[in-house]
Amino acid sequence: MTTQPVRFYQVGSFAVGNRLLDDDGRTVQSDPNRTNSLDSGHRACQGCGEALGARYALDAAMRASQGRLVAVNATGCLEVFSTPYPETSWRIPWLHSLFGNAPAVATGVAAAMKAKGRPDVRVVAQAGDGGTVDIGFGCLSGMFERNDDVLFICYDNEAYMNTGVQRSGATPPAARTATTEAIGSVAGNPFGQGKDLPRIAMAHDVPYVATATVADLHDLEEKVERAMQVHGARYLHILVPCPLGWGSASSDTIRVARLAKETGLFPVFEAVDGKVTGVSPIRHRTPVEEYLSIQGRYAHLFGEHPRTDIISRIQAMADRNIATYGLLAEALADTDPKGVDV
Amino acid sequence: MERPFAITLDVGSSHANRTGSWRVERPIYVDRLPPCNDACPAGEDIQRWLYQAEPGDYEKAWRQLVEDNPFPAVMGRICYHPCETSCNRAQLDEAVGINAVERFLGDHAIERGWSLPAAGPDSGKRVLVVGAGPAGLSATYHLKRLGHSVSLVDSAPKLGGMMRYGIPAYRLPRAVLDAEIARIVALGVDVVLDRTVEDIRRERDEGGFDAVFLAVGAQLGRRVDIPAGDSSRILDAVSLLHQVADDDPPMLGRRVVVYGGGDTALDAARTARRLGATDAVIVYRRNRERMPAHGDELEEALDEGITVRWLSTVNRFEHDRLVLEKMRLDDEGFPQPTGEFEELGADSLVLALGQDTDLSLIDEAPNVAVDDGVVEVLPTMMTGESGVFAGGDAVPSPRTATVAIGHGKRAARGISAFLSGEELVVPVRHELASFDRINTWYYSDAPRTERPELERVRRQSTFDEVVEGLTEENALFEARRCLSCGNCFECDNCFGVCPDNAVIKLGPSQRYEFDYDFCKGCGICVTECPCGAIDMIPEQI
Amino acid sequence: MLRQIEGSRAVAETVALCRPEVVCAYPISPQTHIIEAIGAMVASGALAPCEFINVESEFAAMSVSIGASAAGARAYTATASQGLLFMIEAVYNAAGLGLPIVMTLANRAIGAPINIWNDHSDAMAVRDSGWIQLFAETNQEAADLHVQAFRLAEELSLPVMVCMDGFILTHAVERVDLPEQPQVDAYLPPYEPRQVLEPDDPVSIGAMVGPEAFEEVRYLAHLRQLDALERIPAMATEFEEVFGRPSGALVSPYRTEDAEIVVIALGSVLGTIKDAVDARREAGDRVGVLGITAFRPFPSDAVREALSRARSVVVVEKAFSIGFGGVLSTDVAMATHDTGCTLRTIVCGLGGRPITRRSLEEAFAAAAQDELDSLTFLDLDHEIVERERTRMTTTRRSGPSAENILRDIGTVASRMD
Amino acid sequence: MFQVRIHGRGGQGVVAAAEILSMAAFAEGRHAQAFPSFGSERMGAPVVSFCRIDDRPIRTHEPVMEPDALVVQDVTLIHQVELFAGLSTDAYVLVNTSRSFDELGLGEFFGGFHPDRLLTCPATELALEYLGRPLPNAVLLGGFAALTGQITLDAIGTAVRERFPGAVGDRNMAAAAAAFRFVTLEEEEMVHASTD
Repeated sequence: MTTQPVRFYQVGSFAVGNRLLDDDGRTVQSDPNRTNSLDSGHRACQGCGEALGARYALDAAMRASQGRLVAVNATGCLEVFSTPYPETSWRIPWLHSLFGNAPAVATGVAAAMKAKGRPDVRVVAQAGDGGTVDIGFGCLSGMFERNDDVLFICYDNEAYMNTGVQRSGATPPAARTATTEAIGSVAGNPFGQGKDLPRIAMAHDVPYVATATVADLHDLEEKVERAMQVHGARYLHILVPCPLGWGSASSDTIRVARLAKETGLFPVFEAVDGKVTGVSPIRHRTPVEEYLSIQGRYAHLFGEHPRTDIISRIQAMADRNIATYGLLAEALADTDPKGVDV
Repeated sequence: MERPFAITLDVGSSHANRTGSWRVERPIYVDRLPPCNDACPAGEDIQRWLYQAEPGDYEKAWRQLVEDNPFPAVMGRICYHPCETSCNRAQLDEAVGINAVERFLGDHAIERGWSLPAAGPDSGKRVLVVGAGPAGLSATYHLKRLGHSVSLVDSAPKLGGMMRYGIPAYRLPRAVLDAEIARIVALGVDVVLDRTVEDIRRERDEGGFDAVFLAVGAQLGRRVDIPAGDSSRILDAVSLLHQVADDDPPMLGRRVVVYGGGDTALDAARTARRLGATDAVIVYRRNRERMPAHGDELEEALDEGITVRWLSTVNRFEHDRLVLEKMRLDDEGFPQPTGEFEELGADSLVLALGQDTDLSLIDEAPNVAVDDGVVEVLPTMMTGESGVFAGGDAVPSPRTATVAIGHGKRAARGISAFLSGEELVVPVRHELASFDRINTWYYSDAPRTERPELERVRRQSTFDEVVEGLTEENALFEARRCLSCGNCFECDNCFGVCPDNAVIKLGPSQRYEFDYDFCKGCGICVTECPCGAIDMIPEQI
Repeated sequence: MLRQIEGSRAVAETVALCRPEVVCAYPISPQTHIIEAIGAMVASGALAPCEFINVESEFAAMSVSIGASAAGARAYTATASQGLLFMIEAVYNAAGLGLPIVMTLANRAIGAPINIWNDHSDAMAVRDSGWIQLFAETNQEAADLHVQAFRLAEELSLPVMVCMDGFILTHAVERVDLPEQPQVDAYLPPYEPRQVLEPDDPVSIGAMVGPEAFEEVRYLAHLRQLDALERIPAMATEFEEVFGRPSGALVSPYRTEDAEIVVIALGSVLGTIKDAVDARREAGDRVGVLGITAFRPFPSDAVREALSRARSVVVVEKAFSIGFGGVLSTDVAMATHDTGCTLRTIVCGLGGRPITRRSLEEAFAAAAQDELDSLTFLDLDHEIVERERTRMTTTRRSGPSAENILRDIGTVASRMD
Repeated sequence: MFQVRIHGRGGQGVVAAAEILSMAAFAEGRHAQAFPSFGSERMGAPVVSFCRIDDRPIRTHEPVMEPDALVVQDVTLIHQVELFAGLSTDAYVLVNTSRSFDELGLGEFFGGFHPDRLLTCPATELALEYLGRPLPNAVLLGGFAALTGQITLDAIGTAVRERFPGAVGDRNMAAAAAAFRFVTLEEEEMVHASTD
């Protein structure tokens, strides 16, 4: 019988699972035997994007490394909510040292494995945006420059959430935090130059750099898979909404992340050896208002006297991303589906 | 070696922390009524058989389908598919081509020679079914499955009723009709043809039947008194279609005018074209918006070159020309005469002004209440006369084959309950699965696969089938466009998106359950469920 | 094998014999020669398997060591002064996690004013970090202590810092009897971690510990350091059996048997002190010396024991707690509070100021006459101090003191004004 | 214990000189201790290094305050640093120059010293002749051996070859030997002069 690829409509290209696919074609998360690297019982807030992102990424890394994985963790929400004595939620070997040294500690683990002749054991380092773009930046740059065999994952929730939502180098303009209150002429975080870690990583010419969100599991898992196929310093930047810090509904965590991508505010792309090799295009272009208005941290932009001036500046940022990365290209989503043949 | 105190912790220890206690709302899985199922007059579980068709298990899908309707191939051709009209996907891109998939399954079953489920164990009860149209045949099928023996009586020489004598072959090839009827008869039915029942009570008592189902349809074409010359040729659409079905088409001439605005009028006009008429003109007293005929039927007719004189009535027929009076619609939308007249050349006039039911067979059954020419029935389809049931065009309802088939099923169940002296239990309907509960993101954008049509020219001159079916590929394609509104289809989203791993996957077709020990009640699963099969309810605190 | 060799080189070659698997390097005087030498040995393949990593900061150096040690590798690094302070957060962390890292500290002053020369301010700054701190008197001892340090660290799951005076020892070319590989292998068993990152047996290391257990964790670390008080002498004995020479101890007494005055000090200055003490003995003073090899854990009992017959103790320190006085003195005072002997502190050698035998002799003589102040700054130029004090009282914007003083002593050209 | 202080500038191998001297002493089975005056090493900066030689272990780590011998690798230093601090009149002094002490204007200063312990030696010229580079340190050690008799030329040779393996060592050794001969001749002349 002639077979033609039939795109999977009902289950969609974007759902976690797909009953018409055979097991190895499915996402790691659809597998009942997934590792659950970050296990139940952790103390993350309801709807925590970071908890979700961490399990997504590490489960995928576990599959890619056939379970030979060691994780290093910077101080932050993820560390605090996952390992309060006497309970740990990690099902994989895990080490927490300090806030600013996760990349270096991971380098040490990788070096140890190399010296001990254990090439099978792969090393992941993970930190929040503070531990990545701010206090851990020096160590991270060193790790990149030496091209140490570590996959560094930044779970970006755009502020210091663990300490009570203070501004970080990754906090976007106009966002309200505990240290950039929505008062005064410049309400919220002032517009700056930003600290584009993925680009900075690319400037180190490391073999693999990618961004992802918790809203597109397939994309995220494929990137982890690809990252694990290479050796050397690799960087994965995952946007993980924080209901508490962003003032969004706990049930909207994935929706918010999806909008960040669909507005163009968070470009999702992939770079090999310092060159952008692929972007995940916008499927339904969305104005930034739709993204901003469902987050309490931007509430001051709306209400009685909407700050259309600021909103349009933010829209301009989105438009610049769309232009820079070509985010409106022919939607790959439907040309690269979780398809099945009949 | 003993591990350092407190600094080093063992795997799995966090399970001691039952985060479920944080919850103020809990998610629960629900099943909702998909709009397609809700709209199907035959009561088909459309969503389920689409779901079964998706992996390519056509027999399973077909068997699911014929649970409710023994005529997939017929329905796939002549049903006006209200399911598609109500399909949620229409609000996303276009409705799922349910009817096309149904026809594919029906044809597939005929090719493979699949037979209907066998008759049920003999109940010892005998039921008389009068009329072998869609209602009668459907009732027969369901009665057989319930174990009753059936005598099926019809005045026509062949089974099928209006499916055969009212619907032209170019819409419903006879081979298809015969095949699906044969499957029912094969269940063991006592068929009596060319016999008209005159007195239902006598028939029942002499035949010793325990119950009767009247499905006599509406066979009498309505006539109106139109002044006409002797030579003028006037006939009604029902007879025209009937004679064509009997391969004894009447002479209509070159110019045929059809008077009426229903589907029958369109069938008559399109049939006239195929019988050789160069001009086939429909005269209708209202405008297009108020025309009862189904839209796509009209489209196909216009494609074939049929023309329509809107807002016109036939005043008189003078041997080779009609005098039409122009009408206008009043505020209530009723046509009012204008006193303006025009002429229209015509060799024959076909009246398609609706049909009436011949109820003479219940003259001796005074308990059977009749109103406006049709029989009054209870929800069980039983008439005022105990043990006498009725359905199809003979009862108040839209006169379509699908409705009739639904009547047949419901009547069969009513009769069965009556025979066993039980109360007919109608299953409770779930809440409707509305579009606003759908998370459309997860469904890829996909246009509907249109059924290819024969070249218009061929179609005009022959009775070949107008609309071809789907290939297997695009049937699957179409089936997979179903959103599975309101019912879990195991996409694993809830299992995947839970930050607390509080969803347990129970395995293929077992769906999932929540682990309330750890579910914090964040509600992400609810937001991200594509088909809206999860609700959030307050915790009892 | 006897060698006339630079102290740094001797330490580097000895560390290499200990088969470290991960070594981190970040340059800072005066430890740089050690790391350079190890790097060369790794590059030449003389030391293998070993990962030699040039990191971007001392903070990273200690962090990489933490990761390596937690992954079951024998980890080593070296630093000094500002470098130690820059890594101090990780220094505490390594001890808190109980990771047996060995680090050489080439003792050096801490700025400002920036100063690359030797004193003990850096070691004192991390005295409470939970590391074991051993002080070497000679390059021979510096080399030998590293062999013992790895074994001690790994037995107790505690990091060990071997302190050697910057330049004075690190850059001094002296006779050293270098250990042989078979000896080291016989003395130092392979590293068997108490906790390790292993996919086959996953654990979480570095959990967050609240009030309910933190004090216990700290107390347990304290007990492990107390265990070291038992293990250090035992290891020294075994060391002598294997290597045929005495090396390492909690304390090293010299002529204390009948001493009325006991001088206590850390590190290389002990040699000069011994010369001075011999001289005072000839002059009739009953002086002895007690070198402290193990500063942390502090050998209070051994100190009390050595001072049992002394009436007076003089602590010679290369560091002091500004606004208070001696640091080592405080520990000695605690250890001897019930012995009734008087305690005097001599602060000297800050920022590399030469400690001359002559000055020490004078101080000891004064001590013998009970004429030594309780806190003495050796060879302090009071005139310069007074001049700056005056300057500060007379003019508000008196300028930076360090530069003023340099101008006073004519080391830099005077300001054009 | 015999204590030596060597003065020069960064880049002239002042530290290496003390180190080689200590290695030479070690080669003769004696105890020795060499160390620099610790500064941030930069080309041209005044540098001092020290060496102690003894028959028993050397414990002290103080700088050499009262040297028994002074080696000046760079004559331009004589008016800058306190070059002769702590110097007793019994000390040996070896200065790298082709000029005499009188020509250097030091005749008066050294009046009370033993003339046979004072010597200038054109080490840089010898270095240029033998090594092709102005590195006077090894050369001066040859002179030092001849002047002080504290160490044999052979021991210097052993140390130089250990410090500079191969041809470089050989050439340095040749230069040192030349300096040794030069100093021996000067000494002999001085003896004749005094006996005449």
